[in-house]
Amino acid sequence: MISDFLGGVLILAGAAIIAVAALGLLRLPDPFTRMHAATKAGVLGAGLTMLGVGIALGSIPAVMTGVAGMVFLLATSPLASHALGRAAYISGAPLAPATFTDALAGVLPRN
Amino acid sequence: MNPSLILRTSAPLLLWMPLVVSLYVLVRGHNDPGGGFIGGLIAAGGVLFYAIARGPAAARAVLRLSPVALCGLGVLVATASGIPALLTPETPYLTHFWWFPTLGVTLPLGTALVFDLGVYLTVLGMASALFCALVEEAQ
Amino acid sequence: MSFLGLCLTLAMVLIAGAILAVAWRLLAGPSSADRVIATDMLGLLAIALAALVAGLTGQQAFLDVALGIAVFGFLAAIAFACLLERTSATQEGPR
Amino acid sequence: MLALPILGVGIAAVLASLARPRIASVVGVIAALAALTVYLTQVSSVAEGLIPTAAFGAVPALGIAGGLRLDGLSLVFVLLITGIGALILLFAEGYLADDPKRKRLVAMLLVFMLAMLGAVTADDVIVLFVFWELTSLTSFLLVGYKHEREASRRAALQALLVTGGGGLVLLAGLILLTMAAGTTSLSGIIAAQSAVLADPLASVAMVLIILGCFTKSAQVPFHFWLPNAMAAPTPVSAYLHSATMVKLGVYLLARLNPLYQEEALWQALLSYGGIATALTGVCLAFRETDLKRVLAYTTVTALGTLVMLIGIAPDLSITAAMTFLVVHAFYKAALFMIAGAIDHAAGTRDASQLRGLGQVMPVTALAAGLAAFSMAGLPPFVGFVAKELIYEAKLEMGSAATGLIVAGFLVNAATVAIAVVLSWRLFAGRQLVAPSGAASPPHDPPLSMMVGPVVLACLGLMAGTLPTVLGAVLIDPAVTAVLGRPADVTLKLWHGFNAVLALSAATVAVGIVLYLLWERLVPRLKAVSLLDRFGPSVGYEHWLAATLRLATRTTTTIQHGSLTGYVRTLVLVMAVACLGMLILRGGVAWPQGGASLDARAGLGGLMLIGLGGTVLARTALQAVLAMGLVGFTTALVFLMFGAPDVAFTQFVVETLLVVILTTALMRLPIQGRDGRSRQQKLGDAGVALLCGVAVAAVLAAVLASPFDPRLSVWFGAESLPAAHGRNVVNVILVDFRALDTLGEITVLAIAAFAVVALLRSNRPADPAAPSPQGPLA
Repeated sequence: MISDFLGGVLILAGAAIIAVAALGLLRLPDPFTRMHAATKAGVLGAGLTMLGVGIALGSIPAVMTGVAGMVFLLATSPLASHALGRAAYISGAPLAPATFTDALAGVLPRN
Repeated sequence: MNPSLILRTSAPLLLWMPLVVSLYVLVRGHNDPGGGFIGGLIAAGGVLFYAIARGPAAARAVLRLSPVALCGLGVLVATASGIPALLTPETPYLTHFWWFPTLGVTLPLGTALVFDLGVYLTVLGMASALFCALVEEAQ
Repeated sequence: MSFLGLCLTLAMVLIAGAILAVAWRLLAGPSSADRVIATDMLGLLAIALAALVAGLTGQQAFLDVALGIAVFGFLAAIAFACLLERTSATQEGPR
Repeated sequence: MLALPILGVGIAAVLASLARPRIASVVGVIAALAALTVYLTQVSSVAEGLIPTAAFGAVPALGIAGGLRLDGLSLVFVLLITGIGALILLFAEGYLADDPKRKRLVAMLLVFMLAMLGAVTADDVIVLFVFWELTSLTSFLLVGYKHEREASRRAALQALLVTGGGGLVLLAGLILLTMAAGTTSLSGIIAAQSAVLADPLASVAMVLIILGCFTKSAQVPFHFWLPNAMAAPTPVSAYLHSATMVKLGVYLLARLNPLYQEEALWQALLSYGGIATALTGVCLAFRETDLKRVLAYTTVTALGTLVMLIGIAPDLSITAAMTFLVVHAFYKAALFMIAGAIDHAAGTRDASQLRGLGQVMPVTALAAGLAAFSMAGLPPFVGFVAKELIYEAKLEMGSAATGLIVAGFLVNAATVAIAVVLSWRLFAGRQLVAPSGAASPPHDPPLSMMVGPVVLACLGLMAGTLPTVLGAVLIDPAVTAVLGRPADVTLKLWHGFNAVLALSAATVAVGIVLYLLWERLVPRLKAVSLLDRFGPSVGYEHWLAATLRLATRTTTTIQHGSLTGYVRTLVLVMAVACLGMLILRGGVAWPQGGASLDARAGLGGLMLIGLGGTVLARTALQAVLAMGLVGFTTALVFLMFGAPDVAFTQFVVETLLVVILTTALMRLPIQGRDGRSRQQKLGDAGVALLCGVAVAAVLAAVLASPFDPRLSVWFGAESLPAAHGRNVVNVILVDFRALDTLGEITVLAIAAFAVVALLRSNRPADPAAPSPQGPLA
């Protein structure tokens, strides 16, 4: 019973975080901030959902898969977001007017 | 295509991890979702990542064999898995045989797995050949 | 309805909303970068959905699918990133 | 036993092609003589009516009975083929003495002899057809022997196309015949006469076979290839286009005569076709001065007469046909060789420029005289016997054949005239008239070239003086074979004074008159250009040119080179095929009992959004990514409907597709804007819509038809016990249908080779790039 309750809570949390990430993707002004929302929150949401379902299912392999999924997502998401951010900058995505200074001005070519 | 330092350094870790997953998917394919095709694709994904991070030449080095030769090997292995059926009289080609060695836990080993390995290698070879060629193309 | 069932259906509704939002961003996204990010987010949504379906149906197979998508989604993100560098977002097309 | 000579000649052909020229000819002659002797041993047994047979070329799998059979008719042909073949090979040795490549001709002649022997002794329709086509093929090679000359190449092609086309028509007829008779063996078909005639398509089969024989034996509409085939070297013309190949059609008509002889259509077609050919042959012969072309046209006439004789049914005309067949072979082959000798010695074949050769070429003159008299049908020669029989057969038919008699009279008279031209005009006379261009003054050709004509001329004389021997030994069994029932044949030189003798005397007289007019007739007839503009050969040229034009037009329309065009055609054909089949087979159905609409239907909506995004996308990259959304939704559908394996594959494939497409787009010079005109866009939209509707209709039809669960039930039950696997999808892929998967991965491997080759081919070979390790890198 306890695993159902815990699983349910985790699933709800995960789904909520994903919903917020989607909202962020809609409302945020420029690609870079959207990228943060998508990768950071998205990954956490998906990870929590997997973990929750793993626990809810209860069997050892299920939990193992859930944990493995969570670990893998957390391990690789920084890489993905780094690559995406860099690519977005190089590909010349528009910076929101509110940005004060463009730290990467001289560092990376920008077409 | 000069991928960033982070990608280059993380390349080996993120090559072996998909390969391990793909082998896991391949081996249990007979009972749970998975199998030769999916395993091959995941492994090829890893190779793709390595080709992007370290360049196609490095990816080929990792594969030891050239991707196209891998295809040939795969088809060979798949065909070879039918040989035992050929040897035993009047069993049609490619019927699979099973042994159940018990090393602690009974491990179902069969020529079907060999056939699946053949499929795995072919798909891996085909996809990585495609990717290496494409990445070279993109440079 | 068991508590777990309730959570799952509620999560499903939330994820459906998220899919619509991401789809809109994918289609309308002013620059290519937005579209690539939306595609990456789709991957993540797929993982969540696969996990939810695993929960609903109780089959552990779908959880493995979720793991597989995670691996492959990440690889796709990297591939898209390197492709994105080649395009220039402003001219809306490859250089 | 019967297969022995055929194989022997085949081996000789191989040896001849390897040995030195002189030895090749010797080998050829020996092989021909050996085959002749083998067949001669059979003469006595065939005469008593016991017909040797042998197994040959039976293919039980295809239901081909195979087998060889030597009855009277085949015996006559076989003796002619090998006998004249030996003389021709001997003649060729002398005639082409200075040609280093003549061993190729000898080898081809031997292959031709093999084909002829096979055709005339075949007792199976398919074996007969194979050898029939082999003769056409070898005649193409032989006529085109001097391939450096454009004229001989064109003549060879014309001969091949006409006889080859006829061969196809013949095959159709033969197959109809086999279907009606139920067996492919010729004797079997003839035995099953009632079944064959009862068959509704009997007359169609008969007409097809007659057409096939007409093209082979150069009958009227198809006669034009024979005179053009004179571009071949003389030995070839002497052998193929006088004695053997062109007679194959006559042979088949004679062979099938017992089957069709009572058919009115058969008699009409053959007799009128034959007489028409005879007349045209004679008229055209009077327009020529070139020796070989004159002889070619007289051969056409002779073939016409033969076909006519087979057409009119009574026993006597068949006897006349068989005798005339032998007679014609003798004198025509001899005359052709003589023409070759004259050409060899005097350097020209134009009859008008040659007079009084007798003084310098006495032996040739003698042989020519004898052969010509036999051609003219004068008493001591067997030609006379044949002509008498022809007149007797026609008279016997009484009033019905008055037209035939008159036409026959004219034909014979003209033949007499030409015979006199070929002998008297060329050789008689005091002063020698010959073109001065010849290196040395004309003289008798070497011995090897003289043996042929002399032997054949003497045979004509001998057979004439003692016809009873010829009759009993050769003609009688042949006639029984053709009539299908025993017939008594009495050939005698002297029939006493009666109408027939008067008729032949009149023919000779008119012939002499025609000879005297020959000098003036030829130029006037040649001036009549009507024939040149509307003859069948003109039709042939037009038909050939039209086919070539059609071919180029279809190729350019289909291979237009635009990729979008190819894709459009592919998609359109698929859509039309699907819709067409559904509509025709009335399969269009909408699944009853609407599917329960729950949340999962929302996926359809998402797909439509993706579709909208793809269609409205401004750049190719946008379109690809929007399509990615559609793919993603498909994967979700699989996920929601409980198919983990397929869902995962769809996700992976979807992502790969988008990655690969985007990379490809990087390479393609696609500008942002879509370059198509508005009208093109509408066209493409139409094609796309049609394809969508077609696929939707197919899917609806599938859903509407009741789902047959037996297969999935069986796989579900069997997968664990038989294949030790719970994942049914994978078990099917790897175990139950492993062979299909093996095929699929082979296709994958081939695709990989292709992609690597393509991508590497258009990449500039920059030396800097490390050369790939080994070929398959």
